[in-house]
Amino acid sequence: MEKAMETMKAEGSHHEDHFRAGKALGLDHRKLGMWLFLSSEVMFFGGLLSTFLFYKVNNPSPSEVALLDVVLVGVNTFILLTSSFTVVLGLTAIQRNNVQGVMRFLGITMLLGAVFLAGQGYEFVKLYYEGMTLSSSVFASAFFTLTGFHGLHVFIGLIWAGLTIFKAYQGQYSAEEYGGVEIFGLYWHFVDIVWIVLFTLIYLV
Amino acid sequence: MSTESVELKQENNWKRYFTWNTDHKVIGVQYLVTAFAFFLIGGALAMLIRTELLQPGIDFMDGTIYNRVITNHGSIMIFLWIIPVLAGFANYMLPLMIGARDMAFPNLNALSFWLIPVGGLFVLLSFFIGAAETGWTAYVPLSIQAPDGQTIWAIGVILLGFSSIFGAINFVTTTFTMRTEGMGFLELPLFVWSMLATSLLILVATPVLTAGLILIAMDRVFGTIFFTVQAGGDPILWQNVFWFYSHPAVYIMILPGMGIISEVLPVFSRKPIFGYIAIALSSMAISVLGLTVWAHHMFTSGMSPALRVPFMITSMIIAVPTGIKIFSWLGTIWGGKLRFTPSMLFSLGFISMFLIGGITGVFQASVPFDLYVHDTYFIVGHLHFVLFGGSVFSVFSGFYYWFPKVTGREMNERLGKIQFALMFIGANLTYLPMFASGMLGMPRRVVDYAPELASLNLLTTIGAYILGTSVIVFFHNAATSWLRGPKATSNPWRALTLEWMTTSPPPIHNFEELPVVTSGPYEYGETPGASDTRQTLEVTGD
Amino acid sequence: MESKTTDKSHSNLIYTIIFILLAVITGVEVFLSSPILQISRGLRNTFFILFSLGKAGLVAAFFMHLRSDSKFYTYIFLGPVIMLLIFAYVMVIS
Amino acid sequence: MKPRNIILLLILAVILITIGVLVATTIDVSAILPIQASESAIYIDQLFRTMLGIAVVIFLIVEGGLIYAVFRFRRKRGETGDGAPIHGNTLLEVIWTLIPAIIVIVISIYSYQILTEIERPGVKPLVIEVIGKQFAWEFRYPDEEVTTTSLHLPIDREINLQITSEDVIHSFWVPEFRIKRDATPGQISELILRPTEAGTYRILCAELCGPGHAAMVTEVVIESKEEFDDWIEKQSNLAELPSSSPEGRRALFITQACGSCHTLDDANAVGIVGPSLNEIGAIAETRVPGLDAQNYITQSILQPNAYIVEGYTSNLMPNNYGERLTAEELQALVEYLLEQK
Repeated sequence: MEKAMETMKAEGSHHEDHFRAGKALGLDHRKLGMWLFLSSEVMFFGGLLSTFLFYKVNNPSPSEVALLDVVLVGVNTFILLTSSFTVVLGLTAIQRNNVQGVMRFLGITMLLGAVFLAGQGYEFVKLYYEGMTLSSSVFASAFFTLTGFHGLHVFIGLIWAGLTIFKAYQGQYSAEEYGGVEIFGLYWHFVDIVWIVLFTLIYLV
Repeated sequence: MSTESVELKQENNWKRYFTWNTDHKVIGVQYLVTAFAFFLIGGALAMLIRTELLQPGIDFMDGTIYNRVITNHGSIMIFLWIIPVLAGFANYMLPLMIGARDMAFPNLNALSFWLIPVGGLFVLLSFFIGAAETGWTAYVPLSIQAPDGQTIWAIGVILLGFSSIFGAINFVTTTFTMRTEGMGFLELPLFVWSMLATSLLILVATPVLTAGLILIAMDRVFGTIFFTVQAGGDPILWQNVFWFYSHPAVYIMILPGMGIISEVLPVFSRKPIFGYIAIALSSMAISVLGLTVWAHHMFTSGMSPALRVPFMITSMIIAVPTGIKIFSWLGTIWGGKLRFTPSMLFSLGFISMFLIGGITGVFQASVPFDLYVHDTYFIVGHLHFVLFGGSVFSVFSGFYYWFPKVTGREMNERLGKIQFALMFIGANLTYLPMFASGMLGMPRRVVDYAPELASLNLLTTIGAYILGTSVIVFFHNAATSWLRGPKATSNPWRALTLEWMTTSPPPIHNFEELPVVTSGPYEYGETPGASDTRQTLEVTGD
Repeated sequence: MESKTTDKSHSNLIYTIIFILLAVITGVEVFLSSPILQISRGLRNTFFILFSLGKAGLVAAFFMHLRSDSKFYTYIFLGPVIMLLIFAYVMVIS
Repeated sequence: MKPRNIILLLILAVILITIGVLVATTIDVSAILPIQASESAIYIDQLFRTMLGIAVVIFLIVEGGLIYAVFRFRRKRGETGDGAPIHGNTLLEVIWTLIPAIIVIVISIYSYQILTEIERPGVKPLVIEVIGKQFAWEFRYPDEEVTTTSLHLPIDREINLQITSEDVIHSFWVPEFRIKRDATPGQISELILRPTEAGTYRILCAELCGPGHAAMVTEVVIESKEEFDDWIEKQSNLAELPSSSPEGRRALFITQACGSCHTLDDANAVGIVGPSLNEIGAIAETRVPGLDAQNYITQSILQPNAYIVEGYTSNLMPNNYGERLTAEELQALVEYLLEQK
């Protein structure tokens, strides 16, 4: 999936302008493609989330809900939000032709993303030792699968961020051509949005 | 001109069909050939099934083997034949039809194709490694207790899902951003409209199946207990997730077919399509409505009774946009100057057979009647009328229609007509008796059945063999025509859509110079021989 | 890219404001979730839902530029979200 | 439109509607329908015939139009011109949008009425528990504490089947009742019916449940109240019989539900998953060289997969009878089977 996104980003530049005569609706094809992909990602998480909600409602497991550490995850949420913030800072940086800036900010994003994953890992291990495992209840199964796949998306985002930084380092981005950064941003913010929703539905409600 | 000949040399290099090639035309051919290969495999399995059912009693397959065969027949025909073959047409034709030089994301396009052989390999492997044997619906808990092949099968289907998602992203983006000058949304050929509707459907529905299959795989591999009933797992959950994709999948498989029909009928009736906007919008309506009907596959499950009625109503309403299409097609041929090429014959065959599939669909949408025929051969008959009489007929219609454009050669019309005759008779003989056998008490997916159903099943099997023969005729025709059929002109059917406004086969970048669209795609009969004047009009327009 | 034409709508100032908003809301959420407070479950959950929708909306509208970009992206994104709501609802009650 | 055409159109309409009405009411379609053995069957057949009537009319209109067009508008030899440039006709399009819409709405309402009819809960219904398992049906009459492998129902009495499954999803279907209901593990689904026609019919499994799916067949017997009471009486006595008596041994065979998979006339068992046990006493020793009848039967009960009779599938028979049966029960069962000559 990540590879596909890469190829999508790669394309546009290869096409001379006459390749896409009639830019209908003033849409940029890379952004449109990314949004379409995100819309299907909505449904992917939708499938897992509905499963989770279904079991949360029909087979509640209060003892395990009690194990969830809202404060820890709250901090983690804050970290992810911050990483989104640094992405947009990076975007404005490159829009002002500041290559160093975009590299620095995306670097911070990677760092924060890594911290988020570490936090999630810590949470999983903690829960595991407290007896909440993949097979301890349907609730637990759904919980680990849902948060796990979100974690996977964050991980993919990390790799992607790395590649974006590398491209920036190669000087592929500038005030005129910053599509790559923006596309990556869309993905990262989406993963952030998903977490905002999950945080509420899993830990708070 | 010299560049032309250079490109033609590249055109003739067959090796590129086995490489990571980003030309949408190469990818289109890769799609088509791969899909037809899987069509042969799936068809062979169908022949096995019908031979086993030729007479009552367990003849040469026991229950286990039989279940493996039907599982792979279903999976292959759906995920590796109809969906890819239609995507193949779209890959080849959609950019040409909107006057683009390629798809929006050529590399992503190549990826979507190459996922298919890989995913297909997994599905086939599942046949040999402990085998998936739960039907393509993979209902839990049966699919949890099934052998390892089930996991491999699930991985294969997930990969194929990614393939169609990436394809859908490409089609929508291409249609939105790469239309040539003057090609507004109301100048889009109806095939493009139908691909738009299909792609949106794929984008929304397919990921849900992916999620569901991941749940099954997790249960089987990582010991989660989503579907362990003793622990509170719920089998109905899987049915919701599965059908949320797999009912829309039916429209994913039929909408492009309807698009092809809407291209073919005007050309061979020499008449504008009747009710362009109605047909275009009905495609959209079907894809939106199609997302809200999935639970009609669960009327007999323990789902909450109150929910059945709303789902019955939405399912019934789907008949309205479908009816609009059928009547519009009738209106199109009405008063035309019909020319019965094989392509046209398959389109007419599509209408007459899809009609039966559609009507029986309304029957099943009615909850009480569904309580009767659900999971019986009535359903098998219905779905084959839709997917074979519908989708597959449209595939052949499109194949005969676009073959000259893709290969630069003409197909043998006589063999084509023989194939149509055999296929039309065979299909009806195969699937009509199924309605009766189902109502008389033949459940779906049985290796054995009550003796009194023998004669009906005999008919079905005979029909199936006729179908098999017709397919052989087709492959013979396609192969010989491709190798040494007469050279085709750039526009043998005097059609007006843009794919005909370039050479057959088209040059690497499709058009010497991008055509400018000055009139709709079906302006037949406007001025005598409009079709002749338009081509020049197009190319000089730029 | 057309977003260049609308640069003013995403300056660092706006981004910062949005970020602070998000951070504050998250803080409030964590605070509300503490069992010490005697708030009825229903009331608290409605707050949580509203908050998360607000946060998601802010990120989408400003960080992802939906506010300034073509409405098309918004439709493409919202369509599935609506489908998801229907699906989740049916699933949970069935 | 010319008045002549209008008249033609009207005549055509009248003909079509008459055909439709005939199909829906008088024409005999029993060739494709099993007999009606319950009230639900009567209702659903009504619905079917109504829909069939409408369907036939639509079918004739479309296919008729298609065939007419094919012959009437075929291109003449050497003709190259185009057809008339007609892009559509709003009135027509509105008509063929509205009429189908009305039709499906009517069908929906009608279907809803039928549904409420066939699912109206009965007064003091006879409650029977139906358990599906790979690959047999089991029926429990809670009041009489009777468990059987074939379903007996008193005629003209409200029946309430509580359907569930032990393992995977099955689906309880009697074509003569028309209706079916899935047997889903972990949940009980209710099926309401009112038998109206005495006789013996097949109970089928309509949901793929594994290798033995097609063979998961048993029978439902609809009989008069008296016959039913006698039968249930007999069943409830079986349990008490001592396994020393022949009847007791037969009772053991029945209560152990062997009959749900094996045919045995002596216990009027009709199962077809496994081989028939008629004359098993005679042929037992011929099956495996070196095993006499007694040992062969014992082995076949305790390790079913040790030897599979030609034409049958392994892993269908539970291999836990070692735990299920006491020593003397096993003894009695083997004895009973040896008597089957």
